Amino acid sequence: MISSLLKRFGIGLALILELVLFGILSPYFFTPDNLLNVSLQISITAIIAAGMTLVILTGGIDLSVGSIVACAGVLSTMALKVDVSFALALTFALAAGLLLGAVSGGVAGLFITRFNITPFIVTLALMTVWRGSAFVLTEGRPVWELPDAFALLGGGRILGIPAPTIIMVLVFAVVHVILTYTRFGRYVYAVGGNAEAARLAGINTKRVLFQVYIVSGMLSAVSGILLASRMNSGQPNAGLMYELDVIAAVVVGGTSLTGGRGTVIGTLIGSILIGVLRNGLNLLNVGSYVQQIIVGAVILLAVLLDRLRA
Amino acid sequence: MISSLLKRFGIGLALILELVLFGILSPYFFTPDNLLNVSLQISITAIIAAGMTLVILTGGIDLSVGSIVACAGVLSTMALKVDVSFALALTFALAAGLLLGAVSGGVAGLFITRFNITPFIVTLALMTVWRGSAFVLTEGRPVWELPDAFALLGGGRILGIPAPTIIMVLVFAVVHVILTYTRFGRYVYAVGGNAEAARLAGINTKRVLFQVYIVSGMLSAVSGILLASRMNSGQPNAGLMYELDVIAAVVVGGTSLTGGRGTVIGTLIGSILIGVLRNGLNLLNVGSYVQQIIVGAVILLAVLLDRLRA
Amino acid sequence: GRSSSQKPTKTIGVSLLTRGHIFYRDLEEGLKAEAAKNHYELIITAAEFDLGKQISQIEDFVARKVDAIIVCPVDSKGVGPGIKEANDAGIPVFTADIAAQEGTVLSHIASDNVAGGRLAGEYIAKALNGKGTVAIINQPVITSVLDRVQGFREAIAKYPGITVVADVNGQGVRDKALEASSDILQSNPKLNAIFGINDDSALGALDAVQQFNRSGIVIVGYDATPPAADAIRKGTALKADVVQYPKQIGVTTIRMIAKHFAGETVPAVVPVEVGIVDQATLLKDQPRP
Amino acid sequence: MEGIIKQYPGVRALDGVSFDLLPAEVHALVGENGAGKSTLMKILAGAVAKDAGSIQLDGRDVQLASPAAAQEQGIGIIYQDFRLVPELTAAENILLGHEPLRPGTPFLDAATGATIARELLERLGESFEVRTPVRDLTTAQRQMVEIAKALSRRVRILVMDEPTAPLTDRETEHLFHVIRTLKADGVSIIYISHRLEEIFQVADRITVLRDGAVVTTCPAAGATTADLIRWMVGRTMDQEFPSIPRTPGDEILRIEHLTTIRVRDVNLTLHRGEILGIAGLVGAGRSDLARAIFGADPVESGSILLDGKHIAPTSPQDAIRSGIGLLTEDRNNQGLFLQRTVRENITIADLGQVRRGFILDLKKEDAAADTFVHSLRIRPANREAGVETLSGGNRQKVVLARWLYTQARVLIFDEPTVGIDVGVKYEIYVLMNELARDGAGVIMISSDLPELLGVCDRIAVMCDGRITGTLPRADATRERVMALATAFA
Ligand SMILES: Nc1ncnc2c1ncn2[C@@H]1O[C@H](COP(=O)(O)OP(=O)(O)OP(=O)(O)O)[C@@H](O)[C@H]1O
Ligand SMILES: Nc1ncnc2c1ncn2[C@@H]1O[C@H](COP(=O)(O)OP(=O)(O)OP(=O)(O)O)[C@@H](O)[C@H]1O
Ligand SMILES: [Mg+2]
Ligand SMILES: [Mg+2]
Repeated sequence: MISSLLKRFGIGLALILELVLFGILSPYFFTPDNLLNVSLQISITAIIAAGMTLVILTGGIDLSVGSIVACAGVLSTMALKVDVSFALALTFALAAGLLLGAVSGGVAGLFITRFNITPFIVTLALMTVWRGSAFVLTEGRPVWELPDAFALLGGGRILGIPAPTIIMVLVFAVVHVILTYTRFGRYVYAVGGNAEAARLAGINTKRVLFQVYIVSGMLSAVSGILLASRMNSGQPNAGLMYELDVIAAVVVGGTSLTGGRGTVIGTLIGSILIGVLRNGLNLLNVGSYVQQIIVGAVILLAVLLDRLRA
Repeated sequence: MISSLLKRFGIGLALILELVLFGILSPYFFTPDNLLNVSLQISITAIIAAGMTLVILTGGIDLSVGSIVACAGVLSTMALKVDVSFALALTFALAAGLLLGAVSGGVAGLFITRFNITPFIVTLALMTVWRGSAFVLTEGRPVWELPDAFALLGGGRILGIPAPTIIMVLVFAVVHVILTYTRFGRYVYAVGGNAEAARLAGINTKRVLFQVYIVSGMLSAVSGILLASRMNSGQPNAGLMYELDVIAAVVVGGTSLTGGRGTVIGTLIGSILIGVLRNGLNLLNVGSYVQQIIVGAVILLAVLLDRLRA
Repeated sequence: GRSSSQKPTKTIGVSLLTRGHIFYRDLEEGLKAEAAKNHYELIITAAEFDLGKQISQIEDFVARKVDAIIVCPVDSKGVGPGIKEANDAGIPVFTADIAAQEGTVLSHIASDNVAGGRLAGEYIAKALNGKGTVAIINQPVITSVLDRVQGFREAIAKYPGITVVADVNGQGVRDKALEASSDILQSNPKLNAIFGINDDSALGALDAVQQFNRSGIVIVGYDATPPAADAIRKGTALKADVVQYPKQIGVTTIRMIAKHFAGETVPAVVPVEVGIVDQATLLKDQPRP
Repeated sequence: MEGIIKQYPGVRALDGVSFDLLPAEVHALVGENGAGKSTLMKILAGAVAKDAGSIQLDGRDVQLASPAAAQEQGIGIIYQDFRLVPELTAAENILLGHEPLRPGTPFLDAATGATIARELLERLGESFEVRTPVRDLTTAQRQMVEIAKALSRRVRILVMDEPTAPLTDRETEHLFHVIRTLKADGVSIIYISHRLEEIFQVADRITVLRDGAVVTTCPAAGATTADLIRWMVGRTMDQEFPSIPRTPGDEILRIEHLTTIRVRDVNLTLHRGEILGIAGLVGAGRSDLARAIFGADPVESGSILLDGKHIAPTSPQDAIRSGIGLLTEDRNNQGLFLQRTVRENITIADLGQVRRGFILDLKKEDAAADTFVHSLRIRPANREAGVETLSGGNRQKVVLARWLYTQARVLIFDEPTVGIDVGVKYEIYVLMNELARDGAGVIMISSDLPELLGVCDRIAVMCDGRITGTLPRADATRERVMALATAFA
């Protein structure tokens, strides 16, 4: 009975268990305010995780995402301070942030496809490069005194739902459609499943790889801009260790690190599982050291559950 | 000419270039004191990198090493404070630290072989678990007021050469012999090259995996104890981000992250390359932000050089 | 606001900057001790230098409808939106150690980092008789540290005979500080003094100085945690420490909150004493507040 | 193709090969292992870059710089080793790279895709579910997917690199039928095979390659098997199967009521000095039986007796210790360590032989490896060559060498001659005979019926996981074996 439930729902079931548990343990958990709050908190890393899913499906990895969050946030807030009309400055800001994400993805794609260097190392190097750049650009101090309107991006609400939550849902919907219903999506799976087979089938595997890293870089930049807006400042040390959280969410969501297998819906569930865990532990007043231990254990358990299903 | 040099020496040539460059740029670089200093600094991460090489050769990864450094350091310094004779306390200390390393490796091995969970996630979870444990055990405070004699482990010198440097050389010699001249070493390559073929060739692949993670855990613990000795205290925040430094050293040293290909001598060279880079940049008083950018770029360049060779 | 509630116990949410440093452990202890006296429940979290995380924590508190929030901001400006959310929910916010520059904060309880840095600079200048070279073991990614270094450099600038020859990142932890200090000892054979932006940095520098048998170097640290105080007492190269009184900051913060709950008005800024200690003062066994 | 040259490190794979193909002809390409057949075809398919030479299509020079470029010119290829994506379904693999879209949208049309795939497979006489992931298909089914994939594009030239290697007679027949239909439609086909009798069934012309050069191109009608062998090998071979006198002795292996997920109640005996063949259609469960005996798959019930003693190997390690060896059918995925050297691949299953204490005696290992490189004529004759650089046939020899080296008492060969040239095939038969003569028991699983009939003392036939009959060599005929193989079909 349990095993058949497991087979059908796997990680979703783990999430439900978690929700029920926190619902029982904390009276604050199921308040509308808290649920919106959780969705807002999850949105930042989940948006990155959507891009990371594509990267991991091709059998790659992107460790640079957290640093892109910082560097894109810093760049766009700096652009925002250019002395032009707010609309123009905002355009600059978005362009600057997204461009950084695209450039980072492009550089990663270049080294990975052209020079055949393993994604782990390429993106590890980019991670330190962008982090260093964020600090060099700001001399370690946050960029602040931003126009108030900028805060709307990350802090605004539409029908009571936070803007980042809405953006997250859109991103996941689009990525899901791409993966399931387009050639590009199919090629992502093919490249991850067997790159040589994909190449011989006439697929431009290099282009596919380029594209997924650019998508990952740009979605990280989107997160970086939203985060900067939520903090109303550009923080050079934003997004520290996001890469690990994001990868954990993707893998907990059932995507295989060897590529070729997984779904972005799984990633959404994985992101929620981890985000809810953090929120619930905070609500329950669990100390931060013990939280670390619990989060580690739950990640293991969740993946275990998923494995027992197969 | 350059390309033929490259072909024969690859990453070694990069290291030589680096040494020459720093020798020219800084008058302090080639002083005996500084060379011993570099060797001492490298030793801590290089010892871990030797174990990591085995793990990566099997196609795995171990993200828990930095946290093991902290947790083993904390555990052994706590054991050292047990009120018995120093010799006995030291025995406890070493046993406690090494045991933690072995247990961590064993747990990783268990989840990886028994439940078939990807090493990245298993060791990521262990990373947060051990880091959290180090903080829980110490309540965030360093363990200090240790017997002075403990400092000899990491601070002692034999014929003027620091003890950790000697231990590092021994570790590399042993791992090199194991990889090249023993059955176990051959199995490590086989498992990393093709796990299914290895199983069908009569290799107990699970045991091999267990063993490499235990070795990696224990060598991390050795580093953790040496580091604690150098600081004469157990620091719960020691070894932060070591995992990335160590993996970079292994890959820069020519070991393939997909397993089956690489040498531990390459890892030693990779460790030296990165260690010397950090030292040299500090000697030249390069700002820490810019250092990050340079380190990232050099890692990319070094791997690129190695790739062009092939 | 909600503070007039008649509940016998109050719940207070705390978002520390980190729990990786003794300073905040002490601050936390002060909070806990004083909260226990008042029968308040504390929910203590730590942002670990991640502003996004800190804002999440504050939001969690708001969702839980705590009675007051204490924040040690990761960033003075960046924490603003979080504080504003608490303001909107009518929850009083207090900051400890690091000030917030946006949102409404009832009271800020802290010692001044710039002043602390100045104290360290002046101590070193005096010890060197206004002449020599100094290095900084820095962690230039934290605002409060940038302030300390700023104060330190301001003080040193008054002595043209003293130059800052190196400024390296020890990441605020002892192992990394040890490595960075080892390197600068090599490139500066005649180094006279080192300023560590916290005690882990200063102790890492001390480890390096001892391991390379360098004499005549004056190290000054920050926070006077027990291991550092011990090293100073023993007459090592670590000569002095700027002291903040983190426990006192914690205690004072809870006292301010209690005052507020009692309907009293609280001052906008509550300064907590900063000082500098050396071997002489420590050996007098000056009781710590 | 004119003057094609391809140099690999240390090997000149193609040394000025010229090759021409007429419209609507079946042109066979034959040659020893490593002669350069696959390399030539990969160049034609844009998968490998040539060093020199030119390629003309309809008299025009063409640049085939990528697989996509070759596909555009109407060149299709079925690769010797599978090039499928295991995670995708059969239909998805078949249409990979040119998926049908819903008209006027960028979205995939899965239903149409499945229909196309199903029709293609039906043409090949297959009816398995096209939505099955390829990783769940049998070797033969994968081959059918590979063929369907090539047929799914409008091709003018179709290269088939050993398409029948994993197929049995029945599927081969279907394939030939398809080839004839294609030819009638004007498609030119290049056909590579080591099964020479097939060549004469389908080919119009034959080109023989040796050591990267063309020996001859001639009409199929005029040539004989003996001619082909002489051109390929450079010498004559009097007989196809060796006759080495040996006398089966006492029983060495007995299988009783062995049952696994896909093997049902199998009883079998094997004698010392005997070669026992196992025949059956693809998917009959022969490989599963072998894996069960070897401890590679779990056994549900039944017993295995070696020399009268019960053994219950729960891992290949156990089986090897008891003296059983298994040469798997999928050498690339289940046999070889492609990144490692020939030497390491040979000795890996029995390093005990070169161990002194904890340390491996590398000199002794070198000598052992050299022996096999020499005796099996592995090309290039370099024990330090990476296995990934070897041609298909030479790779097979390396795996073979591994099991010869372990000196197993019971050796199971699963499709040992797949992709092996006639010369080497003969050598393998000789080796099996010698092993048996020296007292080992040999089981040979093969889909090549003539080979089973020519080599084995007895042939057990499987169908649907069961043994449907065992025929002594004297009674075994193609018809009787086929009747047993289709007992439940
Ligand atoms: N990637 C490679 N690197 C180095 N050498 C190679 C590579 N691929 C093939 N070769 C060599 O080129 C030669 C021709 O190989 P090819 O695969 O074309 O042979 P083949 O005629 O198809 O043989 P078989 O019948 O065994 O499939 C062989 O000597 C082989 O070792
Ligand atoms: N439900 C299934 N899931 C996965 N694989 C299956 C399933 N059913 C059958 N198979 C495949 O069928 C095969 C059983 O036939 P086996 O390979 O043993 O037959 P064989 O006679 O050796 O044929 P072949 O020549 O194809 O190997 C298994 O190898 C397996 O791959
Ligand atoms: Mg071939
Ligand atoms: Mg088979």
